[in-house]
This record gives sequence, structure tokens and C-alpha cells, in this order.
Amino acid sequence: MRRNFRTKFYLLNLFLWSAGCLSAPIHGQDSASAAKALPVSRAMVKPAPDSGASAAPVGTFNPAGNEIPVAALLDTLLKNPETRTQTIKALIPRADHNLQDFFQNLFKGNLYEYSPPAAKANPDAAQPKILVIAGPETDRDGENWVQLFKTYPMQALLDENGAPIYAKTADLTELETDREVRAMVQPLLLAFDLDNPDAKKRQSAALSLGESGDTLQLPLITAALEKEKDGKCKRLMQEASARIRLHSALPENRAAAAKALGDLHSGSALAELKILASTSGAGMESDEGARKEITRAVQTIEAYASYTSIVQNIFTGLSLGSILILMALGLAIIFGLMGVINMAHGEFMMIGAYATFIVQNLFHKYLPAPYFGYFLAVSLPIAFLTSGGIGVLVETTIIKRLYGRPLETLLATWGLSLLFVQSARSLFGDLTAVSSPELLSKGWEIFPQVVLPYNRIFIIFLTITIVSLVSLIFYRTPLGTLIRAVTQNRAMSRCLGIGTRKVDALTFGLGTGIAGIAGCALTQVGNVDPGMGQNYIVDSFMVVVTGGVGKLAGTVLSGIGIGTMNKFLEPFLQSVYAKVVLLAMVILFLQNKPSGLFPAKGRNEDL
Amino acid sequence: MNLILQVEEVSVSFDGFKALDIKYFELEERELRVVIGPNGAGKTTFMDVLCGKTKPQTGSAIMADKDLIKLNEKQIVDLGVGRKFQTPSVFGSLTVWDNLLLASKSNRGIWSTLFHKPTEAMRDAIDRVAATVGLTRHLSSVAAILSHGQKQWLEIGMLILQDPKLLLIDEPAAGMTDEETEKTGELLLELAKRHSIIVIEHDMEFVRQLARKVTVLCEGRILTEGSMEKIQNDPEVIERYLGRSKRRDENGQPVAAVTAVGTKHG
Amino acid sequence: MMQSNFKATRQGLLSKMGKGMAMMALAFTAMSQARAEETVKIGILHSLSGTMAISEVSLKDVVMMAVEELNAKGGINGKKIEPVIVDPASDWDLFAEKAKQLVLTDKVAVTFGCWTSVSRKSVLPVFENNNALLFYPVQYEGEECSNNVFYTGATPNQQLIPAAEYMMSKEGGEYKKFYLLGTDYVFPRTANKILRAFLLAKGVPAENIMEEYTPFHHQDYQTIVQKIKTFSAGGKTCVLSTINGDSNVPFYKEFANQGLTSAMCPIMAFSVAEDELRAMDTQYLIGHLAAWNYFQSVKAPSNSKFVKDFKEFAKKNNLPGGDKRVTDDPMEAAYISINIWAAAAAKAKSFEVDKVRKAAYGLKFQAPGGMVMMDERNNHLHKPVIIGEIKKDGQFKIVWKSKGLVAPEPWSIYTSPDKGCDHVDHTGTYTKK
Amino acid sequence: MKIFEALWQREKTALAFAFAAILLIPLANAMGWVSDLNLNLLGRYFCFALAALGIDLVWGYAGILTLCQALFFCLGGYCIGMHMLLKTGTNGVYGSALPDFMVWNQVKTLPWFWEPFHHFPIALFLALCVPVVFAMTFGYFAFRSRINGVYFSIITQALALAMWLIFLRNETMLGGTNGLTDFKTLLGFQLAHPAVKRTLFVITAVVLTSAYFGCRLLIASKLGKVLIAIRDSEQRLRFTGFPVARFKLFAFTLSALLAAVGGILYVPQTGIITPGRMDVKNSLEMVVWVALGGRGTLSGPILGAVGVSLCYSFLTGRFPGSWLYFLGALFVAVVLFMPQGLAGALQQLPFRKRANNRSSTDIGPAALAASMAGTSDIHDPSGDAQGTGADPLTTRNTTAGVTP
Repeated sequence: MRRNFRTKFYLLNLFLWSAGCLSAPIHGQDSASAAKALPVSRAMVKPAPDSGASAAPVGTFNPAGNEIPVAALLDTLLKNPETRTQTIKALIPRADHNLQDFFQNLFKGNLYEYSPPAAKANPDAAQPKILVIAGPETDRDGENWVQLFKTYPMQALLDENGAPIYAKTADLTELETDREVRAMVQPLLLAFDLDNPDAKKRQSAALSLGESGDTLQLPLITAALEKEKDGKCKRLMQEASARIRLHSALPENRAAAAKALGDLHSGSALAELKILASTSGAGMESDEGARKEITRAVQTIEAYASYTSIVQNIFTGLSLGSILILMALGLAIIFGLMGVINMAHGEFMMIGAYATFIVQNLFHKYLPAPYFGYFLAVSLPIAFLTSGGIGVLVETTIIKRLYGRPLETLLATWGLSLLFVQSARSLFGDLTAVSSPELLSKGWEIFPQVVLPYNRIFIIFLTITIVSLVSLIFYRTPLGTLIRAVTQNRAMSRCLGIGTRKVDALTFGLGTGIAGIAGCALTQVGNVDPGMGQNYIVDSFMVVVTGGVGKLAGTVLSGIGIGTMNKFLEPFLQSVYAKVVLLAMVILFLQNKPSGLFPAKGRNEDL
Repeated sequence: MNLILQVEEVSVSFDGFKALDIKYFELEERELRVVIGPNGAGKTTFMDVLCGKTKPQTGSAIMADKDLIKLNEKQIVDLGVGRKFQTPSVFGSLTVWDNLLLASKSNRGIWSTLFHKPTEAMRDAIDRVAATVGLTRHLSSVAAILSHGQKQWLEIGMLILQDPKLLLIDEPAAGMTDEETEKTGELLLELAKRHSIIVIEHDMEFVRQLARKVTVLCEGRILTEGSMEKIQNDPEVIERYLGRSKRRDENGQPVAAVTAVGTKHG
Repeated sequence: MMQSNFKATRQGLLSKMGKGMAMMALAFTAMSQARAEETVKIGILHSLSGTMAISEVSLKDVVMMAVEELNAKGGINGKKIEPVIVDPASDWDLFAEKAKQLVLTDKVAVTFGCWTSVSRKSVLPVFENNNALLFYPVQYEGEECSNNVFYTGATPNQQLIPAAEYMMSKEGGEYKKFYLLGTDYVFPRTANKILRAFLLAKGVPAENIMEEYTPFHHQDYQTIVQKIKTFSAGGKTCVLSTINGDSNVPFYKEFANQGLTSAMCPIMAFSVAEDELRAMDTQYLIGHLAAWNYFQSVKAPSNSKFVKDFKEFAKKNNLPGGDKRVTDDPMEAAYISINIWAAAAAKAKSFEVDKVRKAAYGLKFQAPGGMVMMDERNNHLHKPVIIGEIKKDGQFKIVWKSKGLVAPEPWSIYTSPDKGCDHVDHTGTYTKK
Repeated sequence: MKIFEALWQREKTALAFAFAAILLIPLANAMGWVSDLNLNLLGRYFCFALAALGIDLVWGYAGILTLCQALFFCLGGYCIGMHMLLKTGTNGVYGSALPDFMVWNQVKTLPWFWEPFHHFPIALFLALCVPVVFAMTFGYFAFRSRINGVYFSIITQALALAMWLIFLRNETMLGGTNGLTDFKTLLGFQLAHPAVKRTLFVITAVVLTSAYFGCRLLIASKLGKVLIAIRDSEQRLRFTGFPVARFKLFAFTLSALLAAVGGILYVPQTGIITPGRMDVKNSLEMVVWVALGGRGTLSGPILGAVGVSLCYSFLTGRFPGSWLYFLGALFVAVVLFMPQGLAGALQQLPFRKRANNRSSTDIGPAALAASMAGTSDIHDPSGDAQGTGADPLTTRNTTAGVTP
């Protein structure tokens, strides 16, 4: 019981502190007396929600007796916008489990004023406005509708017939709150979150609590730690606990905390530890022994950080490399194999990106929300077909007249690129957004602090797939044999009865189609605008040429090489200089290997 | 007679594959040597080494006390080595006359080229050579529109004007009619009176027409050397190279030549 | 007018062959003369193609809307406005050329245009040498005080300083460490120079300020986000971003995907407005901040009308985006520009540059975002400063607003404390005694 | 002197144009028939034509596609811009002897490399020298290691990109993104004065004319033939005993010099020089002018540069929303319907007689292709070249064209 009481006190202080009532955390000893004087919601220290016990009903615990009921307070929120901040401040100490949803939605800005329609029985009596929580948005006939919920506790709002009520978002008025209010609510939500069934929530709560460095919150974390099963949450809570204990008054506690942080390789505590470890300055550790431990922890963490940064650099390099490969692969076919200097290559990527945009919009228009995420899977083939189809069209109308006149393909495709850019601008304007599917948002945390974003992992795999598919097509299918035959010796192929026109068109279509896929993939990391193609064309040509013209394997290797090199340079140099140095390296590389990574071999190359 | 070229221990390999491995080769002044060998025997590589296009991993090729292997292309040309490539290599968008003018001996620096005025003697030489190779009518035509054989001759004409001590001629008769081939042969024999020449050839008739001494290359190595007669009777050569030709000799067609022509156009 | 008539005739006589053409020229001149009688030309000098089109097209649209409105009210001084639109195509040299064309050939009364500093610098001599007027509607780096340019965007103190102050305030989150990130050109460089001076003056230690620049159109923010992550690991860190244009999308995406959130490390942006947000997947952006002088979400009747009118205008004219179009700060500034000019011209009862300029000083205008005022001594605008937080619908929740209007400081007190801008008692820039 | 007579015979049109450009147009401007604005436009486009002429020498004739011409153009321009900016002196916004952007960057003393630009002769010398030395150094290493064709093109592009990024930086002390602007005088003359502008125009026209005829002479000389020979068969030329790398370097450097001269004349007429002028796209655009005008003819690049730029200027003013359609369609149409570029198309006009000449220097690849088109199928050759990794950026003179 004693312990329980203590916890309550800590929580209380946390609220007061966060509400700005206390200027500094109190390291008070006399917790009992402080607790008596203030109302405390016992619901706060309820067991984990899945244990079966539910929160106490409203108003059953009201030691002060003259407290305004929570429901009334909530009503004031609407009636009295001027005192809104005050009201919320008053509500904070009253936070129990039933209010959790209220606070969460307040924080997210999901609280609305709602004027219910007049009741049938009494059409003249104006219904009072009520405060509601809005559910997720759904699209009905082009308008956004939301389901409405009661605020305390959160339950579906029902009409006279017992059916859930929906409302147009346009008819709702948002409950405006200050950022200050939300800043006060945040720690409260964290405390709620520490025993949230969602592990992610617990993690971010732990992280933020650790950041606060507030010793008052230590028992909360300790309690949570005991129950915690999830490994990652556990780690974060340990880290948070140790970070808080760094502020402990006892040197040995601080030393132990530092050791724990060192063992945890806590990157987030590094800055703090460094200040403590310094031998001068305001924040230095006063105790010699503790400082030694802290210094050791700093070293451990830094060593670990340099190891993870290598992993991270390899990943970012691979990621950039795979994007470069994806961009350059189509060009390697069109330029490397067919000899067409395709200045419109970037624009074919743009076409792929806009195809993705259109598919996304169609999904949003015609399919229910749960299917939105699949638009990317659908748009990959669509982007391929659109870009490829336009590529075939361009080949059969323009490029086919120009084989053997590469100079003129340059001019014609330059002209085409202008046409494409302007068409995109007239059709879509300059600003369009392609969203990421839920699945590709966020990332995979392989180490603490090292997150590999899913969209980049996706692109790496996409690149691997496309490269494998292309090499399969080229070296394992009759079409590939035809393509290789025609691009190597068109006249001879024609003599052998190969329909070179058709093969040319298909090859060009394949190249532009891959550009389309690249464009589709780029929507996940970059933006979609009519000029986007221009951003990529220089890099694409550089990758193809550095790899060795006409060599697909060269393109792949040089893409990875340039990507990784760039990413290993960038941490040391500013990104501008990293790029300059990289360009210089490409120049020097070609000085030594004047025909790229994989020079074309052949006895007749002189002729 | 003096040796003009002495090649020792030259070996070239591409990615581990030994394309050329010549222990010893010598050429006398004003000698016309024919090099034969099956496809991939290293004939063209041998010429590439001599003119500086390919650098061997080891060996030396001494000409006029200088090692060709240590020189670059231009120095080799200055030393007096001229090269004609397998497929005709001329300046397509220049006229025949201009092609010959560029080949003519003169200072080849930038400024002297800029202010170059062809002398009477030079013009005469060009006209003479044009007559020799039968291109007088085409002097003002663009080289690209010449026929294959005419291009071959133009290239030979350019070589003549370049006036090298040693001519390296790779398959001069390729793509020529019998008549043209014979004329080419005569031209080479005429040239051999003043120059040393190495000729690569597949056409055995043509080889017979030229032949004084023949070197047989096989898998990068010199199989044997000697007169045409000796070669034709060498069992190893027959085994390796002319073997198939023996079998079909009853048709009266030297098969080596037939296969060679086939590969040329392939 | 007579003179040009005469010239055309003489030209026709000179080339006897082209008599017919001379007649045509005459007819043309006569026609344009007839039209010129009723209209006053204004130039619109915004890039409609090239890299800057992404930002500038909307400004052209909003000026066109204002022209329509003004013409519907009968024009100015009895003349209808005739806009001359040209496309400088994001090509700085072409900006100067087009400015010359507008000023010398089309003889426009005023020009509205430019976005980047370099384009403004490029056209500046044209306007100064010919005593013409330019209205420049974008927040800029200051340190300029031309007699021929009206700057209706924010000066550094009308955007940067309040934003930094806010981030340091209790309400804003009391951030202690600042990552200054920008695209490598003049505005971010100056902005960061001023911000750094300000932060240092406020006692932020130098090691708590990081500064980094990326090239134009930079697309790969992996490393930079990692740097931010490392820098912010200890908490209480915010990013002050002057990233421009198409780099914003990849930056915010990477930021979110590497697990950083607005709660952990908010980004305060100076170049991201509602229009840019249209091109972004807002799920990544919720809670990040921006500082401007206007947001579409400003609650005012004049603003509701402005927003509604613009959406209708976009729909009616089949502009891409249609009624999904939004308004933002530079657009409001462009709208203010033309209206202030119109008011000044009406007040001066003339389109003469000198008279209009004089009339414009101290002029007040009920802008969509509230009352604004042209300074009484220089060509900059007094504006409110507003800080907004991005919501998931791509609009801003207003979290802070300055009390009243903030006076412009073309010369920042943090970098050039001894300089001022005054066209009344001085000739532009002067040194304070 | 015979060669001059021949020139007079064959270059009547060019001389007529030169006469018009040098005398008639400025005169018309002085009389007020041609506006200052248009005169200025034409003068600036002549500068572009100079750069394009350079590209034609090195690409059209020697077959080396360079993608950093705009860089040399800007190097020349920056040098002269630095001189003019120093001469602006205390007339700038800040009233400091230092250029405005330096004051703004809180630079207290003039960086050392600015010092020489106080004096016009030195500045002019450097404006010519810097690009030339730069081109020579870069070209020397590139040509020495035999970087050919597309590989050469891409390293020049990488160079252009790297230099652009460097010039964008403030630390370079060249004005960053904003570049150099606010020029007031050149050699004491007010740049804004119409007579000064006219004089600049005349100088540009004279320089362009001399460059054109200089190139004419050069191409007609044996050196011109060597350049064409490099394009046709570098190997053959090498085994004919020519130091090919040196000739290439000569052409590359000369081309850089022409670009630099263009840049020197461009900046005083434009009033600003920024890194925007040297970005990758600008170099590509210059190549497009040459391709459009007709590669391997000397009038082609001039026609292309002036023509495309005039179109650009006209269309962006007249059709601000749709000019890209016109320009894009123009490029495509030229490719499809004028396979020899503008110059080739003009030469084919009925009233033009083809000069029958022994020398082949006038016959560009385009004309050649046309002459071969009757006998062979154009659809063929590049594939051949590709299979063996040869280079798609330089049209080789395709022997395959006459395969029976």
C-alpha cells in the first residue's frame, strides 16, 4: 500500500510539473502529506488493461467532495472557450482511464463541436451543442464523413433509434486548443502509454520519459519494467530508467546508471554522458569514480556507434545505389545497347510516376480505404505498361527513322522531353502528391537508433527483382536472344529473318518501361513534378557510362559503387562537396579505365 | 642480308588466354613474308604488337636498334612501320585525294599542318600512287562511296605514300574479286622491291602467288616457317590446318581459302 | 502614339515593296492604340516552366484573379488592366531580358514577379535604369533597399526571428539545440546567418547549433537525417529548415521513415507553405511547423472570401488542381502587391511611377490575412507574423500570432545594425548615426 | 591569296550576312528602326553562336562531343564580370570598394585572385587564358589516357556539374548562386548607354564574322582534314603517324577559346553572370543548337544558336503557357524533316548551286548521309558499332553504309 501511494504521488507531481504548476521537480520526502492535500485519481495506477479489472466508473472517487464532475468540466470546454486552457488544466489531475481517449483525441485535434439535428418529437427546441470525438474519415459521395463518439468514456454516439451517428466533417467545428495545452497533455499521454497494449506506444513513452530525465518518473518505469515482456520495450525502459538515474543524487547510482547505459549502447544518452564526462563546464560530473564509469560508457557507446554507422552507411549506399541502378537500367538498354541517346529518359520516369499518381487517385476514388495500400502493387505494372507503351509509340513513330544517326536521336528526344514536361504540367499542374502505403511507412529498427526505412528496403528488393528479371529476359529467353542479336548486328539479324523493327520497338519499350518502374519507385522517396526527370538524367548517364556502355552488369556495379561511395563520403563532407569529390573520382576513374568498368571486348573494336 | 625486324619471346594474353607466344621471328630487309594460320591463331594480334596497338606482357621486337614494344604508335610509325587493317580503314568523309594527302610524308605537327601547302612533288606523288591503285578517276570522290576493294586499295595507296620501311598488311585481298586479288598480288610484289612486308592472308591461291617464305601461326605459336612447298608438305601443318583441305582437294578448291572467306564475311 | 504611327508609315515608304505590310502595321498600331486608350498594361514575370514553376505558377494565377476582380470593379482610374504574361522559364538571364521587354517594349505600368533572389538581382538594373516598378512577393534575405522594388514578402525579422523565439519559448517547447538546414543559395545562407547571430545572442552555445546546406534539387536525405538523428539524440532539438522546393518531399519522407517525429524533433520551415504541401504526403508532416505572415486557415471574413474566390477562379479557368487549390503566404503577398499598387495608383490618380510610389507609402490594405501597411519611408510591408502547425489535411493550425503588425527591417539588426532603409529622407540605404 | 579569292567566291551569302550584322543592323538601331532591346538580344545570341561554333569544331568536325562548353563560356564571362564589378567600385549598394556580395559575406579584404582583375588588359588576358589553360589541362589528361566518345562526353559533363556546384558555393568568393551583377562601366564607358551597347554589338558581330571565316580557313587547311579524319577513323590517323591526342587537344582548346570569347562579350551585354548559365542543361542546349543547325557545317551552329535562341525568346514572350510545345515540336520536326539540320535544308533550296570542289571539307556527315541514303539503308550502322562497344555519340563514317 505504501508503495502504491508513493506512485500516486509521483504521478501527481508529474502532472503538476507538466502543467507548469511546479517550476522544478520536487525531491520531496514528505510525500504522504502532499498527497492528502490533492485529489488523486486512483484509476491511474490500475493494473494492465488486459488483466480484467476495469476502471472505476465516473465520479465514484471524489475525496474532496466539492469537485466539479468531470462531465461538467467537459461541458465547460464548449460553453466557455475563453477558459478552455484553464479547464483542461483542471482536467489533467482528474485523468483516469476513461479520460484517456479524450486526452488522446485532444492531442491529435480530433475533438469537434457537434450540433445534433433537432429531435423529431420536439423539432423547435434547439439541441445543445455537444463535444464529440471523431472516428476515422470515410469518403461518401465525395464528402468526408466520420462516426461520432462520446467523450467520457469514449462510446459510439447513438441516435434515437440506437444507430451510430455519422456527420460530415464540414459540419463539425474543431475544438481549437493552444500548443501550450497540448504540451501539457503530452506527458500525461506518455504515462497512459506506458501500459498501453500497443508495444509501439510503450516504446515511445519510454523514450520520451527517458529524455525528460525526471527522477519522479522512475517508479512508474520500474513498475512498467516488471510487467514488460516485449524485448524492445524492455530495453527502452531500461534505458529510460538509467537515463533518469543519471540524475540521481547518489554518485554510485549515477555510476551504475552510466554502466547500464554503456551496456545498452544508448546512443540517445551519449550527448548527456559526454557533458557529464567533460572535465570542465557546468554539467560535469563531480564524483571522480562516477566520472570514470561515465567516460567508459561514452567510449563503449561511441565504439558501438561507429560500428552501427558503418552498417548504416552500407545500407544508405545500397539504397542510393539501387535507385541509381533502377534509373540507369532502362538507359543502359536504350543507350548502351541500342545506341539511342535518350535525353527523354528522365521524362519516361516522370510518366511512370504520374501513372502511379493516377492509380493512387483511382484507388482513393473507387475503393474503400482498407485497399488504399495496395495501389503501389497495382501501379508498378501500370507504370511499366504506360511508360513502355509510350516508349513503343515513340520508337515506331520517331526513333525508328533514326537508327545509325545517334546525333539526331539526341535532338529528337530532347524535343520530346520538352513536350512531355509541358504536357505533364498542363495535365497535372506542378504539384502532386503520391502517398506511401502504410506498409512502406516507417522502418525496421535493426539496432537501436538504426532504422532502415521500409520504402528503401522495398526499392532495394525491387531493384534486385528487376535486375534479375532483365537478365533473365536477356540471357534466358528467345526474346532476349533476339534483342541481343538485333542490337549487335541489325543487318545480319534481318538477313536471318528476324523482324528487327518489332524487336527494336520491344527493346525500346522494355527500356522505357523500366524507366517507368523507376519513376513509380521514386514516388516513394522523392517528389512528383513535371521537371523531376531532369534531376535524374545526368546521374543515369554517368552510371551507365562508368559501368561500361553496353554492359548491364557494369551498370549494376557502377550504380552500387557510386551510391556507396557517395554515402561514405557524405558524413565527412557536406553533401555538395561529397558530390564534387564523387564527380572528380568518376573523372579519375575513367582516366584509368577509359572504357568504363567493363570495357567492351572485341577484335574489331578499332573499326 | 640485313635483318629489319627481330622478335623474341613475345607473349600476349587476354584474361588468362594466351593469344600470342612467339619465341623467335625475324624478317630481312625487302622480304615479303606471308603469315597464315587458322582463325584465332594470333595473326592479327601479332601485327597489333608490331604496330603498337597491343602491348605484350613480355618480349622484344627490335627494329633499327629500337624496341617497338617500348614505343607508342606514333613513334613506331616514325620509325617506319605502316599498317593496313583487316577491314579497310580510310577517312570516309574525305575525298580520295585528301586521304592520300594526309598519308603523304610531311611534318605532322599542329602548326605545320595548319599552314601546310602541298608541294608540286607531293601532288605528283599522290597522282602517281592514285594511278597505281587505280583510283585516278575517283580522286575527288568521297572515300565512303568507294567499293570495298577500292577502299582496300586506297588504304594500300595511303601506305605507299606513307613510305614505311616495314609494311604490315592484314588480309589485303578480302572482299576482292579474283581479278582484283591478282592485281593486289602484283602490287605487293612490286612494293616488296623497296620495302619489307608482312602479309596476313587466308586465300591460298593468293599466298601461292606471293609466296616466298611462309610463317604458319597456330594457337599463338609459330608452327613452322619455310617455303610454300615445305609448308604444304609439313605433316603437322597438314594435320592442324590444311588437313581438311586435303580431304576435299578433289574438288580442286583449296578449302582453307573457302572457309576463310566465309569467316571474313561472317 | 503619333510618333510611332509616323515611323510605321515611313518604314512602309522606304521599302516600297512592302506597302501592304505597312498598311497592316498601320492598322495594327491603330488597333493597339485604340485599346491602349482604355487599358493600362501590367507585366507578370513569373517562371511558368523550368525548376521554379513549381512555386511561381500559383503567383501568376493569383495576380490574374486580382486583375479580374479589379477589372470587374471598373479598373483603375477608368482604365481596365491588361496583363502581359511572359515566361522567364527559371532562366536568370531570361528574367532580365523579359523585364526589358516588359518595361521597354510593352511599356507596362508595373511588373509583378520574381521568386528567387537571383532573378530579382537579375532584373534589378532594368527596373532601376528605366525607373520602372517591380512588386516582389516572396520572403527574402533583406539587405536590399531599391527605390524601384516594393517588397511585399517578409523581411528576416518578420519571419525568422519570431519563429526562433517561439521555438525557444515555453509554449513552443523550449528547444535548446538547433539544426539549421537549407538549400545552398542566398536566402537560406542569410537566414541562417541571422538565425545564428540571434541564437548566439540569446545564449545558445555554438556547439548546439549545426548548419548544413544541400545542393538544389537534392533528393537523397539519408545521411542528413542520420546526422539530425545523432544531433538530436539527447532531446530538446529542433530543425530550422530553409530547404527549398522539390527537396522538401524527400526530406520529410526520410525524416519520418527513419523514425523521427514532430514530437521528438519538430521542423520549423521557412519555405514550406500550403501550396508546397499539396505535393506532399501529409501523414509525414503532422505537427511540424512553419512561420509565415499568412495561412489559409486564418480566420477572417476577408480570407474566407479570398480562399473561396481563388478556388472558384481555379475551377472556372480549368487550372490544374481546380477547386482543390489552396492559398498561401506568397500568394497572399502577390495579391496584396497588385491591390496596393491599384490603391496607390488610384490615390495618385496616375500610373506614373514616381507618383504611384509616393502614394504607396503608408498605404493600408485590408489583406486576406488582416490589415497590412506599407512602410511610410521605405518599400517594405508591415505584416503580422504567424506560426502554424501542419495538420493532416495540409492546412496549418495556427499556434502563435504576433501582437499587431511587425515593422519590416530590411537590414537585420543582428547582421547590419548600423544600416537602415529610407526613401523619404535618404536615397534608400543609409548609415545610422 | 587564292584561298581568299575562293572564299569570296563561295562565301557571298556569309559575307552578306556579316555586312548586315556589322553595319546595317547597328545603323538601323542608330536610326531607331531596330530597338535597343532587339539589338541587345541579337548581340547576346551572337555570343552563343561563338560558343556553338566551338562545339561544331570539336564535335561536328573532330567528332568529340563536349558537354562542358557552357563552363568555358562562363569562365570567360566571370573573368570579365569580375573586372567590371571591381570597376563599379563604391557605386554599389553598400558603397564599399569591395563587390557587394563580399560585403554581404562579411569579407574584409579582396581575395588575392581578384586582385589582377583591376586592370582591363590583365582581366581580358585572363578571361582568355583561364578557360584555355583549364581546357588544355583537362583535355591533356583526358586525351592522353585515350578517353573517347561517350566516355569523354560524360566526363566533360561530370566536370561541368562539379564546377557548377563549386561556383554555387559562397566560399568560392564568386558570388554564389546570385553570381556577379550590377556592372556599371567597361573601360570607363557607361554600359547602359545605347551607343555603348551598339558598339558592343558591332564588336560581337565583327568577332563572330572573323571567327566564322577563321574557322572556314582552318577547316579548308590540312588541319581541318586531320580533324575530320579523327572523326572518321582515329586509329587510321594514328597509324598514319599523326599525334592524334595533340590534334584533339588543339580542337578542344580552340573550342574553349571560342566559348570564352563568347562569354567575354556576353556578360557586358547581359549585365549578369550566374552559375545558372553554366549548368549541365546549358551545355546540352548548346549542343542542341549545333545539332539543329547542322553539324559539320560552319553556318549551321550560328543558324542554330541564333535561331533557337530567338525562338526561345519570342515564344516565352508570346506563348508563355505553351512555348515548350512549339520548341519541342520544332526539334522533333527538324529531325524528321530536315535530316541535315537547318543549314543542310537551306543548302538544298532550289536557288542554291552546290559548289563543285575538289576538297571535301564542306561535306559534313549529314550531307554524306544524304548522299549515301540512295545506296543503303540508314537503319543499320549504329547497331554494328554498338555490339562491339563502339561509341554511339560520334557518328563514325559508316563503311557499312555501302555494304552491297
